[in-house]
Amino acid sequence: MTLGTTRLSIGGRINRERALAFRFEGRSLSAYQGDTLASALLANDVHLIGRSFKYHRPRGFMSSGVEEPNALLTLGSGARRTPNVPATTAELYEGLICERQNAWPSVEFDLMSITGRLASVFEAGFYYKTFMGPRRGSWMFYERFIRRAAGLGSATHLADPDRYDTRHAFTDVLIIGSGPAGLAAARAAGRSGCRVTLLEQDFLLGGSLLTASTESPDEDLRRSLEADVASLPNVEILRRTTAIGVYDGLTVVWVERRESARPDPAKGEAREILVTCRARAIVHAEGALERPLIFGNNDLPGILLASAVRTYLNRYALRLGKHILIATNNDSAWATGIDLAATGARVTLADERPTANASLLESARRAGIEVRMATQLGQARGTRAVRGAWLRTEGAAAQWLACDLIAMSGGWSPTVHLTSHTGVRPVYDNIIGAMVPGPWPAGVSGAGAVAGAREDLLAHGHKVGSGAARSVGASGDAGDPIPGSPWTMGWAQPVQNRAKARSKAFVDFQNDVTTNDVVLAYEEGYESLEHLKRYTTLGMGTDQGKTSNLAAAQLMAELRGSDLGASGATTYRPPYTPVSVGALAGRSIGAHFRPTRRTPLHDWHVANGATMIEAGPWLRPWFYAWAGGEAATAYLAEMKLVRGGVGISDTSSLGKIDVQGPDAAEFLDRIYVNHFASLPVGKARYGVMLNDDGIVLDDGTTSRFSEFCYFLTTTTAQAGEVMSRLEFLLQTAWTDLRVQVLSVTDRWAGMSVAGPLSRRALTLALPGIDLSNEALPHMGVSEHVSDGMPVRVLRLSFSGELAYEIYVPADRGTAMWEMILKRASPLGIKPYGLEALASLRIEKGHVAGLELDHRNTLADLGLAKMASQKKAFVGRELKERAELTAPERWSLVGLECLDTTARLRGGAILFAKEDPIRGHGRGYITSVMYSTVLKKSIALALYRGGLTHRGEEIVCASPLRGEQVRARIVSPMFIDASGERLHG
Amino acid sequence: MGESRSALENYRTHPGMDGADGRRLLKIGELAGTSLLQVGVYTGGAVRVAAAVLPLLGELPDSSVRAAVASGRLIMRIAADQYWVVGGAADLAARLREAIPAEAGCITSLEGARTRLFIEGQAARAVLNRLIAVDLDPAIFPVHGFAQTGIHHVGGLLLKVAEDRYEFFALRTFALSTWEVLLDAARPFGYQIALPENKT
Amino acid sequence: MTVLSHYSALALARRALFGTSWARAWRKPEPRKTYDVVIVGGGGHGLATAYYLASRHGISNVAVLERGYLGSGNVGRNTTLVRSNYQMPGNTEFFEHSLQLWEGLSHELNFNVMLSQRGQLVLAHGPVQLDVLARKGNTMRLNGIGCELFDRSDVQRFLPFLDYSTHCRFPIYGGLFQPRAGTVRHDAVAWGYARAADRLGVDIIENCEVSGFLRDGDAVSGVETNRGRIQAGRTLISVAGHSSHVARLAGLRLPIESHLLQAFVTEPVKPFLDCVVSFGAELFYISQSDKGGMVFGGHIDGFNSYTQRGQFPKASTVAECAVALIPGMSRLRLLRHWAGIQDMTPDGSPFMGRTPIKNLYLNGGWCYQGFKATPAAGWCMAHTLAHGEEHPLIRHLAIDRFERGNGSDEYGLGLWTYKQ
Amino acid sequence: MLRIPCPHCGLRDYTEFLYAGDATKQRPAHGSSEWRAWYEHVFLFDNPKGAHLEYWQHVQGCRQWLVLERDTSTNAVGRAWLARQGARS
Ligand SMILES: Cc1cc2nc3c(=O)[nH]c(=O)nc-3n(C[C@H](O)[C@H](O)[C@H](O)COP(=O)(O)OP(=O)(O)OC[C@H]3O[C@@H](n4cnc5c(N)ncnc54)[C@H](O)[C@@H]3O)c2cc1C
Ligand SMILES: NC(=O)c1ccc[n+]([C@@H]2O[C@H](COP(=O)([O-])OP(=O)(O)OC[C@H]3O[C@@H](n4cnc5c(N)ncnc54)[C@H](O)[C@@H]3O)[C@@H](O)[C@H]2O)c1
Ligand SMILES: Cc1cc2nc3c(=O)[nH]c(=O)nc-3n(C[C@H](O)[C@H](O)[C@H](O)COP(=O)(O)O)c2cc1C
Ligand SMILES: [Zn+2]
Repeated sequence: MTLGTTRLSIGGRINRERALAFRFEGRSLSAYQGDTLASALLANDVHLIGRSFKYHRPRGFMSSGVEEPNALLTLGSGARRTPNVPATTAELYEGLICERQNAWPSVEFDLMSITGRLASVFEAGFYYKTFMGPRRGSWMFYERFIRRAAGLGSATHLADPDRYDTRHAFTDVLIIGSGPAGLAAARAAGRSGCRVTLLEQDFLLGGSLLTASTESPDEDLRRSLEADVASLPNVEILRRTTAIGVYDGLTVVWVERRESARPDPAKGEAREILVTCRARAIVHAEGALERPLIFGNNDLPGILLASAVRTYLNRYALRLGKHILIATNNDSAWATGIDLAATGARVTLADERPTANASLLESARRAGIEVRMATQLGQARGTRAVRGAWLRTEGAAAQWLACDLIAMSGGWSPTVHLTSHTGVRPVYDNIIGAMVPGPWPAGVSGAGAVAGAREDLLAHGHKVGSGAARSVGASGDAGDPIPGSPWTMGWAQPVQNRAKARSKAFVDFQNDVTTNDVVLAYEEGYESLEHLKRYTTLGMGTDQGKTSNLAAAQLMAELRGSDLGASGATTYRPPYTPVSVGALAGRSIGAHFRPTRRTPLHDWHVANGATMIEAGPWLRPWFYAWAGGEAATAYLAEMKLVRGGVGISDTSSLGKIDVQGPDAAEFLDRIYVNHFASLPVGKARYGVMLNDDGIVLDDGTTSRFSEFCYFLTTTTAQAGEVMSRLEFLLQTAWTDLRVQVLSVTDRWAGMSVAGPLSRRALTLALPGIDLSNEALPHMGVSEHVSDGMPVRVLRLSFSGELAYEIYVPADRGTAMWEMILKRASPLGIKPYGLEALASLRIEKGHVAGLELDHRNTLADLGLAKMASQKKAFVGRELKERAELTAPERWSLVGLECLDTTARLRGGAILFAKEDPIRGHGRGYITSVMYSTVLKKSIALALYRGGLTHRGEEIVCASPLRGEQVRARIVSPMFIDASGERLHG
Repeated sequence: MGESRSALENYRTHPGMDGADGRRLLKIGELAGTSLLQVGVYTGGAVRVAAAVLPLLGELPDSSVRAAVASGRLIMRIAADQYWVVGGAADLAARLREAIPAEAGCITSLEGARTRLFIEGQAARAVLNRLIAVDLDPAIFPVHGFAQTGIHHVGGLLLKVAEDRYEFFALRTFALSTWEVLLDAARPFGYQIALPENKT
Repeated sequence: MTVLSHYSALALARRALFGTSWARAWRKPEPRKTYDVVIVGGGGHGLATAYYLASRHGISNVAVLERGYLGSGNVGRNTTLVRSNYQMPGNTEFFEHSLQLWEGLSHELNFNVMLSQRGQLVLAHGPVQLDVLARKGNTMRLNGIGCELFDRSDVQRFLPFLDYSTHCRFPIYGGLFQPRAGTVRHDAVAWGYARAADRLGVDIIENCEVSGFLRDGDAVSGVETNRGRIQAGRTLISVAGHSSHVARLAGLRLPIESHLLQAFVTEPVKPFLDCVVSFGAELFYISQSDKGGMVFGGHIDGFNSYTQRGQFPKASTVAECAVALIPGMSRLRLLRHWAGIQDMTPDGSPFMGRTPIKNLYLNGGWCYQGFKATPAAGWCMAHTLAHGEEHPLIRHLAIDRFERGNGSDEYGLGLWTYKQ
Repeated sequence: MLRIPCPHCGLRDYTEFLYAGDATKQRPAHGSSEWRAWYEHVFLFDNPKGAHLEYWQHVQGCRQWLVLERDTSTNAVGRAWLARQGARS
């Protein structure tokens, strides 16, 4: 018998006026608006939808919703290729492209199904027991084959052309799920007058009401509920929106899908929007999921969940078979049978229970259904589709029943996924035979099937919805519940022991875990549910075990002879259904991956030939085109300019902090190792601060502009941390100090004018300012108003040359920069970039960058003398720990390359001449450059014992480059040790 | 000489951008030339500072979520001991500096340190909530409400100046980055870029 | 009926043909009254310690006490990366020793832990970062550990699907590749060590939570548990994220804070990423499991917590990194994310060895790196427990190192990296 | 999402804040040369499973340092106050 689907000419919730064309593996097919991809394919008689993960068994649709384990397709093509999408959740749209996956050469004829024949070898966990030989690394050989078989669909390697967005939301009462319970809750909460948000993953509202016929009273109920809720302006209804996770702080994250509306990325429209919502109360109304029955070959195409069969019939007007077996252990599947029989199908209903209630029996009889009570489905048969089944009625011989469709129901499991996300473990309710949510945390409640409710669901939803509204202070009248609801859950008893089936009986369909695998895991001792899961991969597929977890737990409990209450459930984790990585990333991708920080001079640099480089969040000019085409050579020209004439560079990225107040001097004295109280107005001083543990935290200069007003600079990299640290000390420990700190990094543009001609250059540029040695000696600072803008001039030098730092308000930065360049152009002034800046300081022996790497003490950096002996400062005590004061620490030295044709390399490891070249050596090179002054490659390095080895010849090993270079240890101050240039 | 330049100078000249269906639901732009002062109060100096600024600024606000508005000036209490004064006469800084006793508090000009953006239109709130995790429901965030919060990983200050009009004070060095994400978020709604508005 | 207890292809075939049963992987014994060594914590480290105590030091009167199911801690929730690209003296040797033990582990345990040496590439996004990697690579080479420094074009040839576009925020400059690095099937490590230790007589006791310590004068003489008192000659605390909590039961305060680290896995797709890649712009690393899922992780959540579940914003952060690094990741779908409780220390390195309390030993503070350390940590702790004195490879990890100023800050992040 | 009630700005996502550990540890007085006290202050943590008082700074907001009550075994958040008011309030 083959499957035969009939699209009925009337009924359903499809729009027959609006046909949609789509492509399935190159074939053009057509279906209707209102179809999912699953119903569209079924309407086109596509039943064989994929191959199973491990055994490559033919699979059809099992469900009509998110729990679908089998019907995973690859949607889209090229850069839009999206693997593993359940056809049951994909709303059909015009032009949709899809194909089946995970079979070779095709789903119809899959060679990999050989694994099914060898199934007894490929039992759960087999790979832990083999593939170990013959040699140690042999797994690497086998892994290639295993990996080839892994995965489901295949991913695209191209950048995603679609856009994603994120949004923050706030609401009073958030209701998840629009079934009868959720709608009733939304209606009640909405009427109470608070902000209400209702989420529904489906594109229609109604949840399980949608399984009923459009001709039934349930449809009237659905419509009136929907209309009531839609009429409330304070209720926001979101369709195609899945709550993917519940997090601490009553936060719910959901994703809004817009793909079916064909969003245009060129217009900034997002394919999906990820929303983080902070609610004041959460009402869970996610309903329940139907469980399959466990019997031999229960995975054959043509065996579906009973509710899915009914949904296909009543929502999509699809009758999936003519000779139908309903196999159930509870009441709910009877409705499926009754509705099918009404279409003229031949229906046999096998119920495991000895009896059913009289009214059910009566309606079945009236519908012409053959009912067999106390009857179990033993085993189904068929090759690519179900052909029939063996039924076992208590006390009778097994009977063969031919059929082309089996609708099964193993009972219902409340959808406890989201309710578990915040760590509330579900508990077993043995009256309804399923897990229900654990105790509700404050602010959270549940309505309807998800809560395991046994009462009338509309009344329940109403009560919970109005309760949630009251809990957030809403006082409006929720009104009366909608009366006369026909809806109560048909909960079922736990399934019977079905272990040790002869043909494969699947528990987890996607990951091909059978009852035998569960038994195997038990026998091997993997009997905790968490071990069972990890050993067999049960519940780890894209469906996260929505149809399998409970059945597996029941089986294991039976094997262990324990009750389900004791073994609990495995941990449910977000997301509820898989969510695009793109949606999670939102707009923080590509150039917007992280914010970009630009100095006030940024545009000038770009317009004037700078090559920019990332420095943390900053973009800084690396080198300028006037000096050459690449950093490695351009910096030499730029340095030469500074050493011989005058250059200007952008230093705006330095951290800048105003420290003000009567106790500012005392504060600085505490945070810096050296003295600041004695710093006179009009002077700057270099300072170093330590962390509490005595390790160097940062360095920089601080200038005193008036009695109570200091201007502190930090390194670019540490600016944020230093600022937080200062605030921490002032706000927690030293609250009595009258000090204000304020980051003024964004307030000032900074530029350094450096070189022997710098004074002349600035005299031309700032004619009103006295820059003479007397007025502004080395380390002198002054404030002015020049050309209508406040200007701070600091005579400081990082490069070792006569130099000035000029600060002007950020918005005037470019003006000042251009003015200096213009007015000083007769002196040949040009800009220089970060590479030259960093190299100039190496030549001068200033530590920075990789020397300040959070591992070094003052002494390591040759700064021990700076530490005051007379006052306390942060880090003073712990810097004295024994190992931090040991003599053989790695400390700062200079290196000169002895081989004129060779280069020193960053990251080279240092050895004494007599050392064997292996191990960790005696240190390493932190920073390198070519000195145009010394005409050789030089470096700063950390070396064991530091400058006590001055003059020694050492070896710098870079095995990565196959190089060993000789160098001599020298003072790190390569040029102008006496500081003449500075004072000039 | 010494001309002031905006961080967005070369970027806000784009022509107005159309939204999905040619809609332009939003107006986005920059308010240039804002004067911005920060008043800091030292431990124990609150009473003296409040008294000193009273004639110039009026009473300092208690609220740290709502700006005080008077004579074209906005005063926001941005921390327990810090206030922002937005707008005001050119000599305000000097007069405040003179008025506030040096042992009690201090004044720092942040002119140029923040880029003041605005976004106006019915969709403004929706656009902002794509970037900002603050509840902008009018019942909760009224006109002259303000919030210091993060936008695309960076802190800034959001101020509501009228129904459907908000301003955002972005750190100047991040301003272009903020501007870009703001436009990016606004695109599906359609926006047009306003010519620079001067405001003191 | 005989049961099969040795694993091999032949045994699998025998079972397939004759339906022979497999032996239990480990027994479920009742705790005895007294043991030579009690190990608190049935994670990778505790189990490896027990195994090496029994197999290398002849001490098999050992109990491993696990409060939940075996492997319920971080050994079962980590991103499975193993590597030995370390540069600090002591670290290089220790982690290389560990990698060598990994290389023989499946054979040693007769349990395939699926060490997949597909290599790890650490990316650099600027010249300075490349120098930092060069230092590390040079050190590795000088210690006999193979690695290669890649420039941008090497990286592009190797992994063509990373972002090389002009609008990329942090362009790739190069990277350091360790070919012997890779991944291991995490759960199998716990099971494999447990089974092998069990065979040698070690008692592995699940659902047994240590709630206090027995004292004999100033020494620890055993533990208090929900399954009764257990006497022990020597006691090892090996409880990862719960280190502070358990140590405090013995009256010890530690330089450890418990933080959440999350991990993420996408739906399975056909293999395309054949090595482990670490982003250089931010802490982020990704690999593809044998099942096909993309497994990735990033930074800790940033505040201490024992909840073992993460906050959502980290999911966005790592997704941003994933797409920034591999633009095609955008269309893959996240399947699950979870968290472990990670024992963070001020310098990012662990504590191993004796404690100030007699007969009480500690192995904890592993931060991001304890999985790769599992075999060597077990090896060295077994030695330490057997001899009452630290194994030479872990001397630099002593508990009192901060008193002496001897931090071991491999990454140069400074005091308490979470404060960054 | 942890939500922190900043006494200054109101309830905000924890991502706007920076965490900085146990707030009950007494920092030795500035200038104290009690070496041991410094060592313990900097390096030893109670790291309790349960009630915790901890420092957070509202870095993207008002930049105030706060003390927050939180339970580390549930993440349940209690009150918060300005750190300058002391660790217990
Ligand atoms: C998300 C994540 C990703 C990681 N990624 C990597 C990686 O890629 N590479 C890497 O090298 N490392 C990684 N790590 C770190 C690594 O997982 C851990 O450092 C390592 O597993 C810790 O050692 P363990 O296996 O013994 O710990 P665990 O497995 O945590 O073992 C400790 C055990 O102690 C038990 N226990 C606790 N308290 C008690 C008690 N009172 N009584 C009895 N038992 C108790 C716990 O239940 C637990 O089972 C990661 C960690 C996490 C969380
Ligand atoms: N055929 C039957 O007899 C049968 C079977 C089962 C249930 N029911 C009835 O169904 C009713 C259950 O009503 P209910 O309202 O509790 O549940 P429901 O199943 O009707 O509705 C739950 C809704 O929540 C949605 N949902 C679930 N998870 C979601 C998420 N993460 N994000 C967004 N949306 C999500 C679902 O799509 C669904 O629409 C009961 O009255 C019961 O009798 C009837
Ligand atoms: C390397 C690795 C790969 C994983 N792959 C999957 C997977 O494919 N499917 C899945 O459901 N879970 C996967 N998990 C997650 C586990 O299901 C589980 O979340 C994790 O072990 C933590 O346990 P818990 O969630 O029970 O606390 C994986 C975990 C790890 C460590
Ligand atoms: Zn705040």
